[in-house]
Parts: sequence; structure tokens; C-alpha cells
Amino acid sequence: MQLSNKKLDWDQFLQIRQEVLNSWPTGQEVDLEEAVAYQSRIPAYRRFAEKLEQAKKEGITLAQPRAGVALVHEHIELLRYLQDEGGADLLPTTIDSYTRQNRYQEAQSGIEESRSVGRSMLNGFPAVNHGVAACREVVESVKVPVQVRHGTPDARLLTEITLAGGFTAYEGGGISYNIPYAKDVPLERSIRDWQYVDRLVGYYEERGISINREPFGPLTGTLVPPCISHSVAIIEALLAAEQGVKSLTLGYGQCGNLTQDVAAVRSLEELAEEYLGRFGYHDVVITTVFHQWMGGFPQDESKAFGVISWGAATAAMAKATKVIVKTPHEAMGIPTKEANAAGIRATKQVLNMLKDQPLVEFKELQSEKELIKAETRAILEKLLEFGDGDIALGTVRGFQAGIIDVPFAPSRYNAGRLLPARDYQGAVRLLDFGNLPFGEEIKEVHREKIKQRGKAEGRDPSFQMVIDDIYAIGKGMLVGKPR
Amino acid sequence: MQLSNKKLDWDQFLQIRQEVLNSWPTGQEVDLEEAVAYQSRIPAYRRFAEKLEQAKKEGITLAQPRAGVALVHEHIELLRYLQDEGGADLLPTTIDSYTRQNRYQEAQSGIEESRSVGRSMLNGFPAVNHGVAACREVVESVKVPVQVRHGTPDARLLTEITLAGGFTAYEGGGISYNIPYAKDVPLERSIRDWQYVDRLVGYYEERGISINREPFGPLTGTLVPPCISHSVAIIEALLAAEQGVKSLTLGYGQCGNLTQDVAAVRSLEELAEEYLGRFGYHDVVITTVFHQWMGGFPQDESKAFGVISWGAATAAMAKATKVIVKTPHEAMGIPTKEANAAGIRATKQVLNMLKDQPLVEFKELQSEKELIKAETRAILEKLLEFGDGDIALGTVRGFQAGIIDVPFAPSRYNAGRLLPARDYQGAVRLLDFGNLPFGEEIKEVHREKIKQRGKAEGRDPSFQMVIDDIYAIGKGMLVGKPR
Amino acid sequence: MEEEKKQLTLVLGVIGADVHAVGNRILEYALTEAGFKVVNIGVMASQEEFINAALETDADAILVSSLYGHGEIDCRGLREKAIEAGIGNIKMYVGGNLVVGKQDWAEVEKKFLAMGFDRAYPPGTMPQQAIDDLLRDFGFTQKC
Amino acid sequence: MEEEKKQLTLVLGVIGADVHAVGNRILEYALTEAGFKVVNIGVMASQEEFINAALETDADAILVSSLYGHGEIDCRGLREKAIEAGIGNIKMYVGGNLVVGKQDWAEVEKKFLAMGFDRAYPPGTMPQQAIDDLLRDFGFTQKC
Ligand code: B12
Ligand code: B12
Repeated sequence: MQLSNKKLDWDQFLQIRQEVLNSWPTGQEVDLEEAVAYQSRIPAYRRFAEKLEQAKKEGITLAQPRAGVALVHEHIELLRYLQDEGGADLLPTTIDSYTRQNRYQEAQSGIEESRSVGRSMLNGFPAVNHGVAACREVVESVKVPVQVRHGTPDARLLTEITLAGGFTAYEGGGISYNIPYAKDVPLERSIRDWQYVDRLVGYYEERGISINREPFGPLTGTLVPPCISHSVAIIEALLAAEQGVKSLTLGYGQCGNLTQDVAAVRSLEELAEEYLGRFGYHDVVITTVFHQWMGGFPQDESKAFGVISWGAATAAMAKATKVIVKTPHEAMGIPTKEANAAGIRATKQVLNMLKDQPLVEFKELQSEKELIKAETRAILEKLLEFGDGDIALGTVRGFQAGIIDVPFAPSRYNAGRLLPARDYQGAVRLLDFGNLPFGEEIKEVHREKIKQRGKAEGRDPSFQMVIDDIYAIGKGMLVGKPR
Repeated sequence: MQLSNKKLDWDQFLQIRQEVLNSWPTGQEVDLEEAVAYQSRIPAYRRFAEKLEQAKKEGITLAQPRAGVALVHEHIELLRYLQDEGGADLLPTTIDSYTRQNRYQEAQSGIEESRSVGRSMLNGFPAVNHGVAACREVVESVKVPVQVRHGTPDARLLTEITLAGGFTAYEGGGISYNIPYAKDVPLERSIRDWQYVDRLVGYYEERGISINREPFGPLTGTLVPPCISHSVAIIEALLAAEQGVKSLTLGYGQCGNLTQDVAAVRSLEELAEEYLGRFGYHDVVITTVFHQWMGGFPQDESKAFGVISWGAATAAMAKATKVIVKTPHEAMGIPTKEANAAGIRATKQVLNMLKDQPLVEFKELQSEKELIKAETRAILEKLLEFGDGDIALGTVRGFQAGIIDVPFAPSRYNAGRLLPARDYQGAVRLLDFGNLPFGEEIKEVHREKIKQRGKAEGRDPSFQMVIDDIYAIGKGMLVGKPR
Repeated sequence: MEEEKKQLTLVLGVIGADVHAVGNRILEYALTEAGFKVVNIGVMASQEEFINAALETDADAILVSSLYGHGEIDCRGLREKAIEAGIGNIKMYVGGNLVVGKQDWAEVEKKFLAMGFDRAYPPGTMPQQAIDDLLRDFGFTQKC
Repeated sequence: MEEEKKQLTLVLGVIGADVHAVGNRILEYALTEAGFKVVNIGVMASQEEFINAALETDADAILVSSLYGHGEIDCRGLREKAIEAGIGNIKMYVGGNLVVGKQDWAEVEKKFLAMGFDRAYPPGTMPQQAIDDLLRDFGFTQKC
């Protein structure tokens, strides 16, 4: 059957479901009715969607770390520490990389090896292997809502287990958890698999259980221009909404230029409202998430604190609903709980100091917003055209044609023709547009701005400039300097 | 003779000078001609004024720590560390509190005790006791310019020794180093003593040696409204210029609200140009210094990094010529060299990331600037009126009358009637105007803004609100919350 | 109780060449609000000023602040001066940033207790702490 | 020299389930610019893919990246596979964020050298470092 953005038929869903639950023994632990009953008993203060909506209403920005270790009790200890010592408003459970690739056998070895060496040998929490009861133990051990964060092209089993396990929010999407996170998974397949995920969430919603869904905004985290991540976010929002998702948090990864970043967060919300409205999804609550710089970090912890704090400041000035927090260990490895809590505390200090200081919409900010909107619309409209009005189909075809293209992505289903580079003020622009369907007017803006930088640096824009920009923040700058 | 803003007669200067140099044995080490010769051999890269002018031209913000310990070699080691590991662009030599009060005998005990216990028992470098040769050893040991930073009402001997000792910049002023730093020193006396200091600097200038002078901007560092510190800065600029000072760096201590802080830095420079021009001082180069939050800091180091980084961001967006850096140890005690360098590195990361992102002058920023200018002019004009056109005299009389008034100052020559409090967005406003010569229009702005906050918090503005604001940043907020 | 508290007279000040005035002002306010009679000798107070103020006002306790780092030098001998003045039993508290730098608090506390202080307080102590301790030390525990 | 360098063929890839593609792309560019023949097998490469690529291209060295933390598990046995395949002497370098968390580098290095790698590189290593070492290890020291 051809891929399309249509709500999955429930019987068909149940059929697929058998296979999914059979793919690893813990799948048998999931009893959907019992899961709904369990979820319905979770108090409001542990429900993600509620807390986000409340924050949106109050105009504040919540702080959420990333965190996950191999063993259940260590993971609980970690989350409690981040809640109590870090002051995290929202908590994560970051899933390990084997689980993300459905390699549960390797995850199992990782669990066992972690037990025997006494430290986590996995880069996250293998929720599938641990199963439903362990997940419930995790979410019940803390006083704030917990989200599953991962990077899994086929996340169906993980979703079944973690939602039955009491998590109230779930990150990912058929594009955002494929293109940056896989090499060989056809987009059509991952979109289908995520339709399953969204359908399951939609089912919980039908039963009165709100589960927050969050497409992964930053993609490869490295010089991704807002229009690219916005396009993906809005596509995934449309896909999710069709399956019945009602609480959506759309994300964007900090680029570093304040005007561009604030414009990005605000335009993202506005564009999402626009497209969801246009396609008739009127009862979806949209919130936003701002990711502190997702690319290479400085090794020095003090400098990392500078990057973290500037991310927090931007999130607050943009009035994102939540901010995902980096840590002073970022460049080195998975953070200790202490380093993780330190990142949250620095972030919260800045968030609190800036909570009543949204950036005013001055002219340059408005034009940046308009630029991002024009770019994003250009991409989305072309994708719709490619899909004969169907965004799912259009997306698959559009990625093939490079109409939408993610810089530095490992996937072979991504054209990989874009070359992003910073302009003179550090905003991310495009040096090579690949096949993006931009008009000359838009292209001229990019060319002009990069030219201005080239002039200031006395060099022609080139791949070397891109490399310099990739290293820049790690080396204590924003705009990469010529050697 | 009545105090007035008139250039000190050279013979009179020399007469006073005898006394000054005789007040402690090391005074005898100063030979002015030899000092001029020594200073003239200092290379440009170690000259403060040059480096600041260069930075102003390039539109970048330099980072400078505070630092000083009791013993010469430890002090040198400290400065080198801050230069090499912190990346400080400018260095300080912070003077201990006994020296600041001319208590050289106690400073001597502190030196000796430091030697015997093996750690600094003084909160700074006792430059007078160490003498000219030791100072030269200090400034020669590093590759960047070094400034004397202190808080000394009568700094005449310290100036003689440190300028002969090769320092190329000197902080302080007759108001800013008296009102926040002393209890019992008549303003008339400290202004006279600082006329001496400025006259000496002016003499070096006559001989072709540029010495940068910096009035101490933040005053008590605690909820000081911009108009108060601006008035003091401009008065001291006028006093210094009259004595022949040519390189002036005017300072302002961060309040925490971005719009107010950027407006403050920019209006300070504009107001200074205005007044210096009006009184005929046309060849003075004005640069600005932004102090990261000078009030109570959070004890937690991560939170402190948040405060530090936000200060750095504001400095960069305001385009201050330099920023004075706090450290993660601020709330606890004099920082170790490691903590000090950490503060610099976090700061420089942010400065570099924001160096090409000055805040656009949007409407609210412009009105904030206009407000600060109107307030400052109101104070300065009334002081000139009080002094029959003489700003020195007017200042003394004005302080008596509370026409200018510094919040939380220990000096009995300060009226101490102001009550500052934050408005809803965290800008510092006045709850009680004391005797400030503000028109109703200005007062209404303050009242309105504080009222708005009171409403949001459901309480009437009161001294409790002020206390809450004093604790606020230390407790992780900007605007103090009601208990 | 309110009455009894009123009888407690406290001498408050910042010792040495220290001009940190903000905490002193807040302490004065908070202690007064709490019902104590506060004799605030302000910043830059010498040991003699503390003792004289205590003598003159027949004070029950002396609260010394030191923020700027020279506390170790400045506070030495204060207890001895009190003894000489015949008020050797007066309660003496000290607080602030007592030493130069971030040092292990247990060590610092030991040092100041050895100097003859009854209590020493680390950086960032809230006034309520002093209020509670005063009431406790003077036998008002139950009532607050 | 330029010529001699061209003869060096390097297999480059990111091992395991690791998708970190940015460093890999830069390494490919920098090594190619430096004159090596680079066979980039990209991200998510298995041990077998490394060995096969080396065999097929008669490579002089294998450069393994591991960023995501599972390097310790993923790299174990690679040297043994090379020996089995009859290229036991091939130079093997490894770099990236090799283990989970911020660990003492000396320990980590020891661990990977013990696994049979000729060189191991800490987080944040610049490509030039690998280029210099390659030239040195293959006897081109003088010329660069
Ligand atoms: C960008 C990024 C991502 C992007 C990657 C996008 C993509 N597909 O490329 C996204 C967001 C998708 C991502 C995902 C994940 N990431 Co990631 N990521 C990063 C980040 C921030 C930057 C990496 C980067 O691009 N750096 C820039 C390039 C130029 O540098 P580089 O990769 O280090 O490579 C250079 C050098 O290391 C060296 N080098 C590398 N290999 C070799 C080999 C040899 C022989 C030599 C000589 C040199 C050498 O040369 C390269 C060029 O200079 C790093 C942290 C950091 N460094 O700041 C984390 C980091 C690598 N990620 C990490 C983790 C754990 C993950 C996830 C598991 C998610 C999670 N738990 O948070 C997933 C893993 C997915 C997977 N299956 O692999 C961890 C690894 C932890 C550890 N080792 O303890 C890091 C260190 C972050 C952290 N502190 O937690 N990540
Ligand atoms: C504001 C400030 C200034 C202002 C003071 C203005 C004024 N006249 O009041 C200015 C800028 C002038 C200044 C100058 C100096 N300062 Co200062 N200053 C500060 C700062 C940032 C805040 C102090 C403050 O007002 N806090 C808010 C009030 C409410 O809190 P508090 O003072 O701590 O008091 C509370 C508690 O401590 C407690 N408490 C205090 N005393 C007592 C006593 C008892 C018995 C009890 C129970 C409780 C108690 O209750 C108070 C109310 O809650 C602190 C660092 C910090 N805390 O963040 C540095 C700090 C105190 N300053 C310091 C220093 C060194 C100086 C200088 C020597 C300059 C220098 N080298 O940098 C000069 C000294 C001048 C002098 N002769 O005293 C150091 C002291 C270092 C140390 N002990 O190791 C500090 C800690 C900064 C640092 N880390 O270097 N400073």
C-alpha cells in the first residue's frame, strides 16, 4: 500500500502490533487495557502535557536534561539527583544506542557487562530489555513528568513498552529519528513505523490519556538552518496530528545568533499553527522546545558553562516552553550526575533571571522570522506538490530529490548536498542550496550575507569555511576564523 | 581654599607631594623623572589606554579579572595564570583593604603573617608596602597591560608608587572610592585627594605617557540605578579631564535587565561625550567598562557561572569596551586562581560568540536610554546649580542635600535615603526618591513600573521588597519573590 | 515573650577596615523586626567600639560581621578585650565571609570558636538563623 | 614525497551502531587533502566491514572512530579479526569519545592499546594529529 498521511486503521494496527510485541520477550508484558488504566492513575504533576501547557500559559521556560544509564536502580538514582540537586522541571530517560537500532541482544550484553564492571557500559537506558515494570518503577520514583528520549528509526516496541510503563511523553519522528540516526533505513519505512507510534499515542488520547509527542528538532545538531528543521518539525506534526496526537512540542536546535534563534522559535510555533490549521487539526496544543547548542562543544568546562548559559538565555528570550540542557562534560562523554545537575542549575539561574525579559520584536527580528517562514513554506509547498497534496508521500519523494536536505546526515536517503555556513553575525546561512526549492530572492539574501562575511575575513566562501564553523564553538567562537 | 574643579597648580602639587611621599618609607623610592623615563619604555602591548582604544575601534569587548594577593611572587604567579590559563585580555592588581585605608602598618603585619602561614592573609596586593621595584617586577612579568584596582579614599601615595611602578591604568575617584568604601571621610577631602591623583596622571600625559583612568562604576554594587552611577562617573570624568587626564573608562555595574543594562552602557558614553564637550574637554578618549553583577552572588558555582555568563552576554550586546569578570567563588571568598581563570574563560566564550551581535536599538531600548539621560541630566544640572557652575563644589553640596544619593553606602556623607527596587522585568527603579531632583514625569515612570510589579506579586512595595531584591540573584532569581 | 525579647540588647557591627554595609543594614532590620533592641555601630568598627558599645548599653550579645577577608586578623583578641572590660561572659557571634578565600567551613568555625566566639556563621547565613540561635541561647526556645 | 604519500591507503569509518557523521566527514576531507587515499566506509560500520575494506583495497592503515560511548564493546576483537584475515600487521588507530563518560585518558589509552590498536586519540583530536602520526609511523618524518 502506498504511504500516505492517513490515520491507521485500528484493525490493521492491531495486526502489526502482534509482530511488534513478539519481536522481544518483554513485548508480552504489554496489556493495552491495563496500560490505559495505569496511565489514567498517573497524577497531573507527573503528566508531561499538563506541565507544558501550564508553562506555556505562564510564559515560563522549563528545563529538562538528557540522562540515561544501563541499570534500573542507577537510572532512578540519576533521575532523582537531577530532580533534587539539579532542579530539573522535566526529566528524560535517554535510551541507549543498541536499543535504538533494535539490537536488544547487544543491549542485553551491555546490561550484563555494566552489572559486572560496576559502571554503565551503555550510553542510555535499555527500556525494552528492562520491560514494563521497570519503567513504572522509574517514573514512579520521581515527582516530575518523564519523557522517553532516543533516536530510534523503528521505535514501535519501545513505544509500546514505555507508554505501558507510564512515561507521559515521547520524543522522535519518522524523519527526525531516521535521517540523523541511521544510514540505511528507507524513509518510507521509518515514516510508517512512526505512524504506528503516533497511532498508539492517538489511541491513548482517545482513551483520555494525554501523551506529549516531540519531533526531534535539532536533527544532526550541526549548522542546520532553521527552515530545514522547521520543515521536518511541521511534517512530523502533520503526521502525528493525523494519527490523533493532541500535544505536540516542536523543537529547534540553537544556532547561536540571537536574532535568528529567537526568530526560529517564534516562527516555528506560528508556522505550525498555520499548517495544522490549514489541514484541519484544530485541537492540537503546540508548545516549543529549544535545544542548547547541539554541535561540538568546548572541552573546557568553564567555556561549556558559557555555551550552556547563552543557550539558556536565548531560550528564555525566545520564550520557548522548555529548554534541553547540555552539561559541562558534553565534549568529553556522557556526563556524571553531578555535571548534569550543574548544567541544569546554570540554566535555571539564567532562565529565572530572564523569565520576564522576552526579546522585543524589532525590525530585524521580524524580517528574520519572515525569511524563515518563506523558506519553510517554499520547502513544504514543494513537498506537498511532490506528494500530490499528501505530505507523507511528498516527503519521501522530496528527500529523494533533495527538495529537503539535512546537512551532515548519515542517511543514504538524504541528498546531503547542502553546505551551511555562518554569516558575519553568526546566523546559519547556505553556501550551497543543493536542490532546495528557494526562489532567487531568498538565495540572494544568503549569498549576500555570506559574501559580507567572506569580505570581512578576506577569503572566498568554501568548504574550509564550513569546517571552521563546525569547529568554531568548540574552539571558543561562533563564526569560524580562517587559519 | 574652597574646593573647585580647577587644575591644580604644579607648585602647590609639589608641595603636597612632599607630605605624601613622606607618609610611608617606600614613598622615597619614587623619582618622578626616572618614573617618566621608565614608563616611556613600556611597549604598546602593555599600555592600557592603547589596548582599550584598539578594542573600541574593533568593536570588541575585553575581559579583565580582579586579583591580588599579599606576596609579590604569588601575585605574579596569579597574574600569569590568569593571562595564560584564563586568557585575560587585561590584568588587575587588586589592592588589599588595609592599604586602601592607608593602614600600612597593618598591611605589613598581613604580609608577614602571610609569609609565615604560607597563604595570603590579605585580600589584595599591598603595593605601597612592596614599593616601586616590586610593582615593576609585577607589570614586567606579564604580556598584557595591568591596572591598579582598589577602593582608596586617599590614594595619593598608592598612585605615586604604582605609576612609578609601571602600571598603565588606575581605577577610582573622589566619590566612587569614598562613598562606597569609607564611613568617615569628608567628600571634600577625597575629591581634593583625587584631584592630586588626576593631576599626577595629567602630568604623565603632559610628558607623553598615557595612563588610563577609570572611575569606579558600580559604587555599592547593589541595586544602584544607572542615573546615580552615571552621575558619579560623569562628575569624576569632568574632574579628571580638568587635571589633564586623556584616557577615561567609564563604568557601570550590571543590574540584570538587558534593556536597562544596554541602555545604561550606551547612554553613559553618550552623556559623557555630551558633558565633556560642553565643558571644553575635547581630546579625551572615552571607553566603557561593564561590571558583571556586583551584588550578592549565588553560592552554587554552576549558578554563579550562569550569572557570570549572562553578564558577559550583556557586555557584548552593549558593546562595552571591557568587562570586569566575577568568579564562581564570588559568594564564598577571594577566588583561587583556578576559579578566577574559570570565570574569565566562561566570559570569553560568551564574548566571542556574541562579538558580532550588538543589540539593535529598538524602541524600548531607546526610551530606556532617554529615561536614563533625563534622570542623569536632572541630577547633574542641579549639582551644577548648587555649585554655582562648579561641579566639584556642587557635588559636595549636592551629597549633603541628597540631590545625589547612593543606595546602601556606608559613608555618613551620603544621605542614604533612596530605596531602589526592581520592576516587573527586573530593571532597577526607585521606590523612594529621597531628594533626587526628578520631575513628576520621571517619578511617574518609576511608580508605574513598580506598581505593576506590586500588582503581579499581590503586595504593596515596601522595604521587604527591597530586601527580597537584594537576596534575589543569590537565590537564583532576578526579581525578589515575596516569602 | 515579646516583652522578654525586647530586653535583649544586641551590639551589631562590621569589624576592621570592612565597609560591606548591605548585610549589616539587613541584619539591623531583621533583628529589630524580630523584637531585639539593636545597637548598630555600623561598618569599620574597631574592637574598642564593639566593647564600648556593649558596656554603654549593657548589651546581652555582640554580633560581629566580617565580610572582606581580614576577619581572622581583625577578630583576634576581642574576647580578651571583653574580659578586660569586665564583660567576659557576653555572648559573641561572628558571621560573614570570615577568612580569605573559599575554605573548609569546619576549620574556619573551629578557628573562630577557639578565638572565643560562641557561634560562627558561614557565608550566606540568613538573619533568621541568628534570631533562632539567640532565642535558643537565651532560653526562649519553646516560644518561637 | 607527495607521490609516496599517495601510496598510503587508509580505511576510515565509524564503528558499531554509531551514527556520528560530522567528524568522519571532516577526517575524510582532511586526510584526502593531505594526500592519502581514503576509503571511507562511513558510519555504522561493523568490524567485518573494516576488515573487508582493508583487504579489498590493500590498505596500509585502519582508522576507527567511535564517538557514542560503546567503543569499548565495539572495538574488542578487531585486531584478532585482522590477524585471522591475514593482515595482522596493519596499523590501526582509534579515536573519538571512546568510552562512556569523562574518564582518565591514560587509562582509556592503555585499554585500547591493549586491544591491539597502535594509537588511540582522546576527544577533540584534530585531523592534523593523525596526519602527522601517519607520516611518522610510515617513515615520512623528515619530509613534513
Ligand atoms: C553532534 C552530536 C550528535 C548528533 C550527531 C549527528 C550525526 N549524525 O552526525 C546527534 C544529535 C544525532 C547525536 C546523537 C547521539 N549522540 Co552525540 N554528540 C554530538 C556532539 C555534540 C558533537 C559531535 C561532533 O559532530 N563533533 C564535531 C566533530 C568535528 O568532532 P568529532 O566527532 O569529535 O570528531 C573529531 C575528533 O574526535 C577526531 N576523531 C574522531 N575519530 C577519530 C579517529 C581517529 C583515528 C583520529 C586520529 C581522530 C578521530 O577527529 C574528528 C575531526 O576533528 C558530541 C559532543 C561533542 N563533541 O561536543 C556528542 C556525543 C558524541 N554524543 C553522544 C551520545 C551519547 C549520543 C547519543 C547516544 C544520544 C545521547 N545519549 O545523548 C546519540 C547516538 C546516536 C548513535 N547511534 O550514534 C556522547 C557520547 C558519550 C560518550 N562517549 O561517553 C557525546 C560525547 C555527548 C555527550 N557528552 O554525552 N550526537
Ligand atoms: C557588594 C559587595 C561589595 C561592595 C560593598 C558595598 C558596600 N559598601 O556595602 C563593594 C563593591 C564596595 C565591595 C568592596 C570590596 N569587597 Co566585596 N563584596 C560584595 C559582595 C558581592 C556582596 C556583599 C553583599 O552585600 N551581600 C548581600 C548581603 C545581604 O549579604 P552578606 O553581606 O553576606 O550578609 C549576610 C550574611 O553574610 C549574614 N551575616 C553577615 N554578618 C553576620 C554576622 C552574624 C553574627 C550572623 C549571624 C550573620 C551574618 O547575614 C547578612 C544578611 O543576610 C560580596 C560577595 C557575595 N556575597 O556575593 C563581595 C565580597 C564580600 N567582597 C570581597 C572583597 C575582597 C572586597 C574588596 C576587598 C574588593 C576586592 N578585593 O575585590 C572590597 C573591600 C572594601 C572594604 N574595605 O571592605 C570578598 C571577600 C573575600 C573573602 N572574604 O575572602 C567577597 C566575598 C567577594 C569575593 N569573593 O572576593 N564589595
